[in-house]
Amino acid sequence: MATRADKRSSSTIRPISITTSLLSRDGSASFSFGNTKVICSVNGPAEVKLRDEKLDKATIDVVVRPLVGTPGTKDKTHEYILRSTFEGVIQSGLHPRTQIQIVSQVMMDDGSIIAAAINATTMALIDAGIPMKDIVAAISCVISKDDQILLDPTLQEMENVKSFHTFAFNKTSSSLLFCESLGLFTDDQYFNCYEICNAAASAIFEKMREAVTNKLQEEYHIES
Amino acid sequence: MVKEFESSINEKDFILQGIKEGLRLDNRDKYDFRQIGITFGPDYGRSEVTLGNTRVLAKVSCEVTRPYQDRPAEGMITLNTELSPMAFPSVEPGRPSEEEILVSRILEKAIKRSRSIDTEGLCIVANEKVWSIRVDMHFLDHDGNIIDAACIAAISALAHFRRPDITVIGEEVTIHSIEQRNPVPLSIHHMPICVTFAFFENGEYVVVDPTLQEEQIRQGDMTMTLNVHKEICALSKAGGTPLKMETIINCSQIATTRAKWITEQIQAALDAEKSKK
Amino acid sequence: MSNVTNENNINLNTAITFEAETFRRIQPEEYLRRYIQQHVRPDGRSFNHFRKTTVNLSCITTADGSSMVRIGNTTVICGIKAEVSEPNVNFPKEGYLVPNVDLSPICSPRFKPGPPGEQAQVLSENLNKLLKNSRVIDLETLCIEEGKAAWVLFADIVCVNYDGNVFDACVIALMSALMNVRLPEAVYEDGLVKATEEKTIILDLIRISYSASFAMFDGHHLLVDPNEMEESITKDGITVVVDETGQLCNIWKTGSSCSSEQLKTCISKARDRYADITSIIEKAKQAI
Amino acid sequence: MTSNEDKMEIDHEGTELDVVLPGDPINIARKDDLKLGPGLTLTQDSVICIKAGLLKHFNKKNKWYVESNQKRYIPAEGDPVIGIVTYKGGEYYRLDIGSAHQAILPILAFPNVNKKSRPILNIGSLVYARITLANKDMEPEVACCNPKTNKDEGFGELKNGFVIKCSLRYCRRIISQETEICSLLKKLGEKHEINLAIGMNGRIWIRLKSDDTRDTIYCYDVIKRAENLDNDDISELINSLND
Repeated sequence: MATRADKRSSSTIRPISITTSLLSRDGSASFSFGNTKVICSVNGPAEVKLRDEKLDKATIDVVVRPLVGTPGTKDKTHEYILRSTFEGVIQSGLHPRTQIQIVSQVMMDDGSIIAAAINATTMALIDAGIPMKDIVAAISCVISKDDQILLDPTLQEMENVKSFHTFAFNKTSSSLLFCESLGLFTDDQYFNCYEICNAAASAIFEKMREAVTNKLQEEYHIES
Repeated sequence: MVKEFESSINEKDFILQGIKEGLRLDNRDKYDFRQIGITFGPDYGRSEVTLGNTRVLAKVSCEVTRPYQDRPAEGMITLNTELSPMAFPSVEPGRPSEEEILVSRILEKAIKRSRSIDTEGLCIVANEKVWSIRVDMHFLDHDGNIIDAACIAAISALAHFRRPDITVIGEEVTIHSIEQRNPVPLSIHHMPICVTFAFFENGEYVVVDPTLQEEQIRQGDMTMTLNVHKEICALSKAGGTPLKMETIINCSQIATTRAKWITEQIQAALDAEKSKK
Repeated sequence: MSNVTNENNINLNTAITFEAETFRRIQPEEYLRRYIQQHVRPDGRSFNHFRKTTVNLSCITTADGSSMVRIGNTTVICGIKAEVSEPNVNFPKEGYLVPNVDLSPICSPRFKPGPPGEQAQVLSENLNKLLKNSRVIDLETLCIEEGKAAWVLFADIVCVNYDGNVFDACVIALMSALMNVRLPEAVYEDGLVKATEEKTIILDLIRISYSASFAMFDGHHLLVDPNEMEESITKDGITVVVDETGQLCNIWKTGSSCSSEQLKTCISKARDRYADITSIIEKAKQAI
Repeated sequence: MTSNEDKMEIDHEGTELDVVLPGDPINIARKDDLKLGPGLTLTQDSVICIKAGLLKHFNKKNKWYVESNQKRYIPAEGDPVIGIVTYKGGEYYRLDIGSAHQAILPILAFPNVNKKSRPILNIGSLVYARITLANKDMEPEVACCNPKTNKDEGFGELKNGFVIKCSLRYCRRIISQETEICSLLKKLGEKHEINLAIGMNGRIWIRLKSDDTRDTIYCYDVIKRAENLDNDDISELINSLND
């Protein structure tokens, strides 16, 4: 098992750190895989612009800001990914004619940005108390030149690889919500990555549960 | 488009009364700054500054480009200060608001026009290749005085930034990666620091580093940009109540002491970072 | 099929009965569900039936390579224009291939004039990533003189009529236009690029990949090649891109959840679709 | 502390933490006369949780709910709220109560008012009112008098003083008179005479009889700090008040 530059085995995730309620918005959270960090803030259900107003549900507005440079088509695609992934999960029918604004800001970029953004959005929505019928965790992996599946790649590990995959699963039925696979790969490789990332996603859900539990213990001052 | 949170008349009157009696909600003296927190990122040129609850991130990056025709031997510094809906909920992405124009103009004068960074040193091959330094400012949370926090973030990020080392043989330019040669810092002439004042009751009462609630009821504001050698780089007083000369001179005294204190804070954070490396 | 009178075959458990068109407008999802229950789609197609796809090549004389693709009513025109420019300082031996999708108000009232909207930007980004990651063309073959001059292929794709599944149409249009490109001989002499008059050089494409898109309805019905009405109800879906060897180049899935079996069926259907498209393109090639 | 139905009583069901995340299925033994409180919802046959927080239930009444905390207020009928007047119309005022839609305060919703003697409120003034109508499809409505007794019961305009912004849970804790916070407020009351108006929308209005700015800031600071302290810290805070 060729170990990687930072001595990780091929299927270990970089250390995850989650902090919530760090901004003055309704809900905010930061999620990081090692040196990749994304901060996400949620404001809502709040007043909506007349032209975006929907009569039966809340309008979900997503803004993604890159770390360097002005937002381009790459960030517009990330906005589309976040909105389509979370539109199915947020119970927007409970707050018609309102807007739920999600703003995601890249703080440190060391690979797997969209996966970190999806996890940060989940934690920010939980922090804001937005009603959801499920929560979403995402993880990326690459298939390196020598056909090895490396989980949670860093920026360096994403250069000249055979293919790059990002999966997002929901918690209850751990079925696939979002998937983006690029490069050249066979069916078996794809479904291998699917299984590995599915297992990794449940590990991330445990980390999320831990973060919520710690916060509640702090709030209710009960030592576990 | 979420309306900016408006406070009630009761709150406004109370804060104004407090300022008249020299009292502030967070028990600060009228000339005191809030707690400043500066953390540097794992990568070079990344600085996150918290000024009370106001939080700004500055990221510096560089690339090789062709110089402008009229300045063939000078590098370039570009500043991106787009207000993010994270800190300003009522901002429409795309259309810069009036506040954004004011903030970016003051920061432009403070960092670019004040010649704080030596642009001649950024030249690689005259009118062929020069370094273009880019500072991206991200406003994460706004509890008043976004300008001072942004200026501290930009200056500390520029001081913390290292660009790759290069060797030039005639036309040939080789850029060494960080592993090969340790990277080179930017040459910083001086550190311009912004100090913002808010004025109430036609300039009779002055407050330094106003919070968001104080900003909502101020009648005038002034931002002085100066460095530790007591030299004023820029002074922006955009409208608001007319001020007597004595007030401005009095403010400049306060500004110099505050600027010195802030520069010390930045220097301390930089030294702490260096010792950690 | 679409103006079926609702008296006879829609069971009358709902007390009020509507004219079909009003029912579609008020309850689009229910309208579609009624059809799906009968294993048919509102436009008469079965679940696995792609709309009639036609391609004709070099339909724009001023472009270096062009193609027009129609999938049912969705019509997309791709024109490739070659220009010369200086290669990127970090990749001196490589030219550029810049795809850009334009969803102008001509193709559907939902698009406003002005800068490209979110959908157009997402299409351009996904096309760009497809070309870059699955290496359709070796950019070094576009180099004229290392570090000095290289070909830039601007691939502008304009949607003329929007009726759903624009991504498939764009991919077919782009691939067929790339096959249709003819470049002049170009040589670099002290600062100047001389190009011969006649254009004969064909791009050697490493890989030709085509896509197939599916819409997921109520979690378990897979509708192939959704039209605009189906797309607006099911919102998102699955897109699978395969190349001539059957290898996967791209899988893109957004929106509601789906299982891995459904993904497997999509992949196999995408491979069948690949064969149909290549035969259509062959026919188009003889036609010029 | 057994809870009875009518008083809004937080049931201290032991200290074992039952943390739930959105999407967690809740297995409920007795299905008859099940009452689901905030944070839970019924899907086809099972009950799932839609908010993160602590799962609480009263087994006598088979009432389940999730206790969670947030900053954004969702109007609920009967809640006392503090609003800021943002629009003055002929028939009604419009109040910003921190929720998605602004609340409507009809002119007639004041005690013993008639067409002629109108209440005078201007833009930006603070109003303490009770929510009379709250529903997701309509703008919330508030009133400043109890229709049955036609008395203002403390509702109406709040003159000067200051507003503390805090989380919804803190307001619930204060209104439900949890012992520690009660004793803190009583202690504070001995030093300065304060009157408070607690809004369930995360706003607390505070005004000292002496109207002294320094003391008001002092009380503001004590109440704000008590939000994140636990019970024994609060008692420490109380002793520190004496000096």
